[in-house]
Amino acid sequence: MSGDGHADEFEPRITAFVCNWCTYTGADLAGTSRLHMASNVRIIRVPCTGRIDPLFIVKAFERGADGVIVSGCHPADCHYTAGNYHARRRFALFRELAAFVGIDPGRMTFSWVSASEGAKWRDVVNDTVARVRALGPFDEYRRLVDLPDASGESYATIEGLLGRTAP
Amino acid sequence: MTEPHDLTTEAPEATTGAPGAAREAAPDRYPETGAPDETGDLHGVARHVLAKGEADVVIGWEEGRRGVRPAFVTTPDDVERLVFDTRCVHNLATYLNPRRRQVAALGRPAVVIKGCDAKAVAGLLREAQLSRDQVVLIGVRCGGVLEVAELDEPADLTPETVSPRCYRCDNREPHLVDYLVGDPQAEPPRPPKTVDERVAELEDAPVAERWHFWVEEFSRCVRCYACREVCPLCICERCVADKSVPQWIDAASHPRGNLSWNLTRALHLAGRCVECGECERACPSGLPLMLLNRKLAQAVRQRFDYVAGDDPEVPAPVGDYRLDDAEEFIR
Amino acid sequence: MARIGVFVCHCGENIGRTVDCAAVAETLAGHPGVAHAEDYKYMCSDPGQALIKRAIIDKRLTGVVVAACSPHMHEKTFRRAASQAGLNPFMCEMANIREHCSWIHEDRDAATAKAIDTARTIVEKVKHNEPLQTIHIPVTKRALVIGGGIAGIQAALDIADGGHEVVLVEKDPSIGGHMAQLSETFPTLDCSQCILTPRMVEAYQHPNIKLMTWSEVEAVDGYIGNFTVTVRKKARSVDADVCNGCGDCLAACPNRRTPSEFDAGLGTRSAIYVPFPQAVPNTPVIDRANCGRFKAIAKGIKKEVCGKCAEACLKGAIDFTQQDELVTEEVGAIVVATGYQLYSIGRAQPEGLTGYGEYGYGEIPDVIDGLQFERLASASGPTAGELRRPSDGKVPQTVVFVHCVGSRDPEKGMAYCSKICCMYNAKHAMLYRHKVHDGRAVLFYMDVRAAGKGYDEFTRRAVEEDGAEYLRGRVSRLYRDGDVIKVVGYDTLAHEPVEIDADMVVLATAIRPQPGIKQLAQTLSVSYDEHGFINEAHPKLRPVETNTAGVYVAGACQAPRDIPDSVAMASAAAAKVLGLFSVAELEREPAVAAVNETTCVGCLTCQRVCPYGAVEAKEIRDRDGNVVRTVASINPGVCQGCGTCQAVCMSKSIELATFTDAEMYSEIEALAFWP
Amino acid sequence: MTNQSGAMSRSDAVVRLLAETRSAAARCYQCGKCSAGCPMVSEMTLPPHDIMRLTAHGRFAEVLSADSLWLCLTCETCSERCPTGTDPAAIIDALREAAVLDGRREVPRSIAAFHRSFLDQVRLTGRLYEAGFFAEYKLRSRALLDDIGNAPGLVRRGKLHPLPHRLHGIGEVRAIFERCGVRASDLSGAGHAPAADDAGGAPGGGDPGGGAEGGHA
Amino acid sequence: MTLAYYPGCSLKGTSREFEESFLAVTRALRIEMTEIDDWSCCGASSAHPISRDLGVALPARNLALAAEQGADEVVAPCAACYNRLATAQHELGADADLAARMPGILGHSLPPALHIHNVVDLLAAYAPRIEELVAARVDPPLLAGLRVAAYYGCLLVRPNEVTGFDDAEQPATMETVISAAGASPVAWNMAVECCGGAFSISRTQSVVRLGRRIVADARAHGAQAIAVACPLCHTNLDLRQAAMTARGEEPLPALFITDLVGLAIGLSPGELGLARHFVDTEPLLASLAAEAEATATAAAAQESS
Repeated sequence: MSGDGHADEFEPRITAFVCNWCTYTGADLAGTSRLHMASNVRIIRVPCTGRIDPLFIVKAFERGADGVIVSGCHPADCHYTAGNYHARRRFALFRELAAFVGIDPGRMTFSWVSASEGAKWRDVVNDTVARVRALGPFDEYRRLVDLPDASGESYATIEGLLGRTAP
Repeated sequence: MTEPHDLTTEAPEATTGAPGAAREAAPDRYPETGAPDETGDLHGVARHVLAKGEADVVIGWEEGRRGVRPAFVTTPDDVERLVFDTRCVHNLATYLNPRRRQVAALGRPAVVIKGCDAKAVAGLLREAQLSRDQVVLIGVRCGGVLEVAELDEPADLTPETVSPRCYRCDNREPHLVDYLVGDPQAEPPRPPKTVDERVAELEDAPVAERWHFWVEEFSRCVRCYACREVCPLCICERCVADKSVPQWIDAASHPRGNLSWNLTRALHLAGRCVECGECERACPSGLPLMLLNRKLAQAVRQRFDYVAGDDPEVPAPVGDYRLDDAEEFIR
Repeated sequence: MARIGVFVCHCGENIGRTVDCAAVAETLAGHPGVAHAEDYKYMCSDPGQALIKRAIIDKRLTGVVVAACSPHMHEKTFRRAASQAGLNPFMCEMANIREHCSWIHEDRDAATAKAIDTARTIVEKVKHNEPLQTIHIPVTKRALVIGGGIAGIQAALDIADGGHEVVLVEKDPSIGGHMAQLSETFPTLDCSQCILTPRMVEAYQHPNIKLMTWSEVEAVDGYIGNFTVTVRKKARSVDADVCNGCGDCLAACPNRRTPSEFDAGLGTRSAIYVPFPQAVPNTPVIDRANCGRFKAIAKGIKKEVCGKCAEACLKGAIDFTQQDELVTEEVGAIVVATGYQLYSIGRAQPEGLTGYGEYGYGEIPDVIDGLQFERLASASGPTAGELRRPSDGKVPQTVVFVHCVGSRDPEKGMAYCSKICCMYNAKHAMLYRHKVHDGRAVLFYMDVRAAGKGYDEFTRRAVEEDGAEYLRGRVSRLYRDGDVIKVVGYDTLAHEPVEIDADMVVLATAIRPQPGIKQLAQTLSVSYDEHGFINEAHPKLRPVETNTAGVYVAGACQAPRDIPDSVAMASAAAAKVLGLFSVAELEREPAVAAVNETTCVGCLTCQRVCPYGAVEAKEIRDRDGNVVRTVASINPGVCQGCGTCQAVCMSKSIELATFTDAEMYSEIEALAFWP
Repeated sequence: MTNQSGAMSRSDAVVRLLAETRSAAARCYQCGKCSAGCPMVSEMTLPPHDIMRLTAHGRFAEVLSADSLWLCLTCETCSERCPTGTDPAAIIDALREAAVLDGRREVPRSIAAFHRSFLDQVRLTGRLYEAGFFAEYKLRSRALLDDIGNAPGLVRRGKLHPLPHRLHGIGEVRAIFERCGVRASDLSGAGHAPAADDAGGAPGGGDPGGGAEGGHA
Repeated sequence: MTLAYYPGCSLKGTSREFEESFLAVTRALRIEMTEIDDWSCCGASSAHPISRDLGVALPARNLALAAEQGADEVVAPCAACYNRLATAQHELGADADLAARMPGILGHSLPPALHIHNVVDLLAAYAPRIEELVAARVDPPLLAGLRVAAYYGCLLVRPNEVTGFDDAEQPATMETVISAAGASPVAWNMAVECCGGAFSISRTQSVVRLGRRIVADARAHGAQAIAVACPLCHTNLDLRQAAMTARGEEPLPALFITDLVGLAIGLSPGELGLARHFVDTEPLLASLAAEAEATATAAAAQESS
């Protein structure tokens, strides 16, 4: 879908949670400066990175995202003085636990993008899309729900879910 | 992901280093309760507490039909029922959790607590679920407990039978106490594979393999929420897992719902969990929940220099921050 | 069942060029809950807004989604239109399909798909929006102006004339700022003191202005309309009420050698001093770092040293025991007008800047900067207006003025143009030629930037009437050779190297914000650029506001600026403040958090994370009055809507209006439709 | 400035070099500071900032044929003081390289002779064999009489070794020249007669009188 | 810390005295170093002006040899060689494509980053030992009161982000070495002006023009000698000074910084190869010795009275 990818290439779906005061405005600046970037990212605005709950990220993956971006104000620049400091601690722990349970950290980008860093936002978007495209679709997550298979059998075997033949 | 911090080689002092060191230096940390009253054995203290009316009920352990079980003694005569031995693995602090209305109904509690249990009490104090003057704490010196309570006779601890939680315990003589009973005990034996080693093993495995391991484990979770009910620090009236509008966590027990439930439970305990191991012990499906808690405890320790201890004055890292918190993972 | 209207804007062809707006409207028309969908060329135009209003009434819409530009641009416009049509404004949201979509993608299909997803996400959110009423909060109709230069004075006067109290805080002993140091000002060459002093006195005597000089802002809490500012009134060691400014103490002070900051280090002053004759207030200050008595105290010497100023003071106004005082001021708006400082070419440089080794790092005598030249030319200066060079007092026969020292020099860390140097360089050349008729004024320049009213004519006068020699080319090196300064340059118009023996060199050094501006900006939680200049809310449309509501900016602290612009900007900022104070109560976005007291267990983690202290513990009592439970409770007036409390609340018992869990969940849920 | 290596043909290398210098010179805003500080500017017809101007506007015919390119001392004063970071020294280096690759002949004879002789000696002996270098320079520059007076002083002071040093790794050095695409024939056709004001050799000043340095051997 | 010594072609030829002086002083200061075996020319004044690759490859070969011979630091007394070694290392670090091609060009693997010294920063590092030796000398300090102009030239300090040595406009390291040697450095204006470098024989009149300005400025500021740290500068200010001095003017001796240190710590002019200089240093040495003698006798007389 994005300009440079050729037709059959996997186009990752990236959900971005960005803070209204810095990164959202930075993305606006990227727009006014006509900085072209990949179109795989869907932005969800929050007042502050402090508002972003790890459940948002888990739900984004559950709803089909292949990658997630979380971005907000640089430390000391937060409009609410400390929201990004709390977010930094929260995501430090979430990221380690997610990696521990097998979610590739490459699927998550955490960044500070200020209102004047339109170019940095473009780079964050393009780099994340490229990285997640390399990782491929996050199918493992989508297959966690035991959808009835062709025969209508309601409980697929775990091996089926995990895409492995039975031992 | 940060490389696994190998605690196995950690000298005992180190783990007690951060919060413990302060303890030796300042014995007067507990002015309100004064020096623990060495009236000898558990029964003596229990009888004294009930007789003096310092508490309406003494929560301890007693012989049950199969092994030991929690006991609620309300009259001085019944104190003989109280026992303490290697089978007393339960964390009785869970009965101080305000959600347990039926225990609260028994009146002012006195509770017999091992070192790990004392940490849980400190957690409840930190989050204003309990005030220090509402409870009498009878500390017991502990040399480690078995992982299984349902034995007719107390067995000696062997590397195979000792509870994994006891290895390198930094609180074998609890400090947050009004009374302290029991003789000093030797260090518990080292289990064949410590929790840290199991965590390290998993961390060395490639991402996909870790994913498969956990999906397989979580697929066995039946969402009975025993882990939540047994945990002294799961204090919410209505858990987020029970919230249906919006339903952040799928109520159905398929692997996707179980993954978000277990992730959320572990994250809500990050920096609060005292690693008493009850959740893992209570889980009917045998999920290795301690690995999740241990992994987060390591991260909290490395990143925020905090180890859950039984000193309620030391603030938990949740809801706190430092200007120089590490941000190597942020662009 | 929600009845939502979706309005897709072409924005001329800004969106239409890369997004198929009709397709977006068509697709959204079929989305569950959407009762009306259409696209139009200019949604924000009057006909556009009329479309929305009519649709709301005709189709009884319960929500509106305008897929157009960034909410930062027109959210207010469309919410006002919606409320005029009877719809609660908070049921109207914008989907950003311009800055975040059409402007940054070329592929039409990809852009259209993204626009559809973005619009759908906001439609799902609006389904869960709740109608909200704006919060009315009281406004403390007092203003704080930080910085007593011409910008600060002008802002304070305008606000005070508007009938509101102003607290004017100035860190130096007197107001006046750098303008007080100037001899004459361009383009009219009228004497700086003559036009400035009346304003200073007016500010001093204005009943509505509370002047706090020798003071600095230490902490700012609260929010628009309700700031609590802590100001540190540094100890003057002189009782301002008793002192009548007679100056006997100044004469009695034995220490005459302290370099005077006002004279830019060329003149000296006593330890107890008044910066300049027309200082306002005319109350001296004891500079404790250079006063013998206080130096002794600092060394721990018990014996009382000196104290001559106290002896000389007939009114007994000197009070050595005076200590700093922390004063709290309640204000509704803040104007930052802290002004500028000149870049120094020395070796020691703040992070990111480099000194001028090729110009001698400021160690060559008689190489001075613009403010020092102003002091030499000023009648109240160290040389009483006679242009004598600092080293030996000789009248320089050849003076070289060097433009762009630091400015337009990315390698030294300042790529920007400082805007005012071309003008004051021409002025300096004229002043010099007026005072030394046979003197030679040589100016090394790259371009003369004189774009103000009467400005270019002013620089031409310097050339045509006052014989200023303009040589086009940057100076490569300055070095002292015997009694002269060798200026090594190249005249790029005459194509020849040039070497001038100058008696004195004046460097037009770059304009930089005041030291400490970054800490002040962080105290006000206002953003700043890499040099420390305060960031305006929008470079074109909101130049005097900052991204923190209630905090305005004026003068050179925002960017290099001359006096006319600074005064105009100060009046603009004052107008903004007066606009803010013109309403009885401030209307505030109802984006505040509220606690669900049934599920809250009172762990009060939310209280620990709230940066504004908006959370208190609240006791739930039964009929007999004994406490059943304690829960958290949020004061809607203080809460600023950051949402951190909701994120840390384990049981999700807190809901932040406009960003509730249901709304966030629905936005994420909407992305499941992503093909 | 990336540049050619053996593999790439010379004309491609020239095109790439000129393209790179042109884009690098675009940063220059003609402030003249490089020319102001250049020690050789008084002898140049095309001072550094003019070279930057012509390069930025792609007028390479004039730039590559300018003597001034070769009067540069590579003393880096211009790049050190350039406010925009254009690095004129590196651009002039690259322009000279393009001129050599392009086989340009407008090079002052003495300077062409110097570089050619210098590189020949290094290619032949691995080090600068000074005696051989002076001889070859004299022949190529036809400035036979220059410094003749100094020759005896040099020998007497033992500063002129008769024989070159035998370098073990001479093969490697020659391979380096070859792989860098530097040919012995480079600058061969170059070298015009010294311009009128270009005095060429030393003003005949020889040793200040034999007697003065009688002293120690 | 093993130090490799890269002499450079001029130190083996027209500037032999600089090597003699350098080796004598380093021996006296007990600085252990080993000459790089089979080093080759760094292409100083002619390689980089006509080919960037050659200008980097020739010095890089010597860096590779030094590294292969176990050194992690290199000293190149000649400022031109020092500049070329530093530039080669800097370019290889900055330009990935060049670094990738270099092993193929050299026939050696890419040299690791070495710490490259010039003679001034090496001596400055040993200043305390110099002061020790000067103090330990029995006879009176020879250089007391000698006014010296410290001349850096261009290649030591520029381009500064490559050499990283001292300040590009107002360096001071050589002054500290001169003071350590007991002489007194003079404040003057031509410390970093270029002396004409490689044009010594190909465009001598430019060298004479530039050199005249430098010597005149040194003399005007009271210098009795000019201290240099580069054989090219020395040739231009020593051999060419005859053409620069007007009638009746006394030429100003051009001494290597190592000569000053050598004399101060008691090495003889012979060991330092002073006889090889064109501008005779004899008169200066004689007057210094006489002065030293006078002060010694005065001090002795004063002591005995």
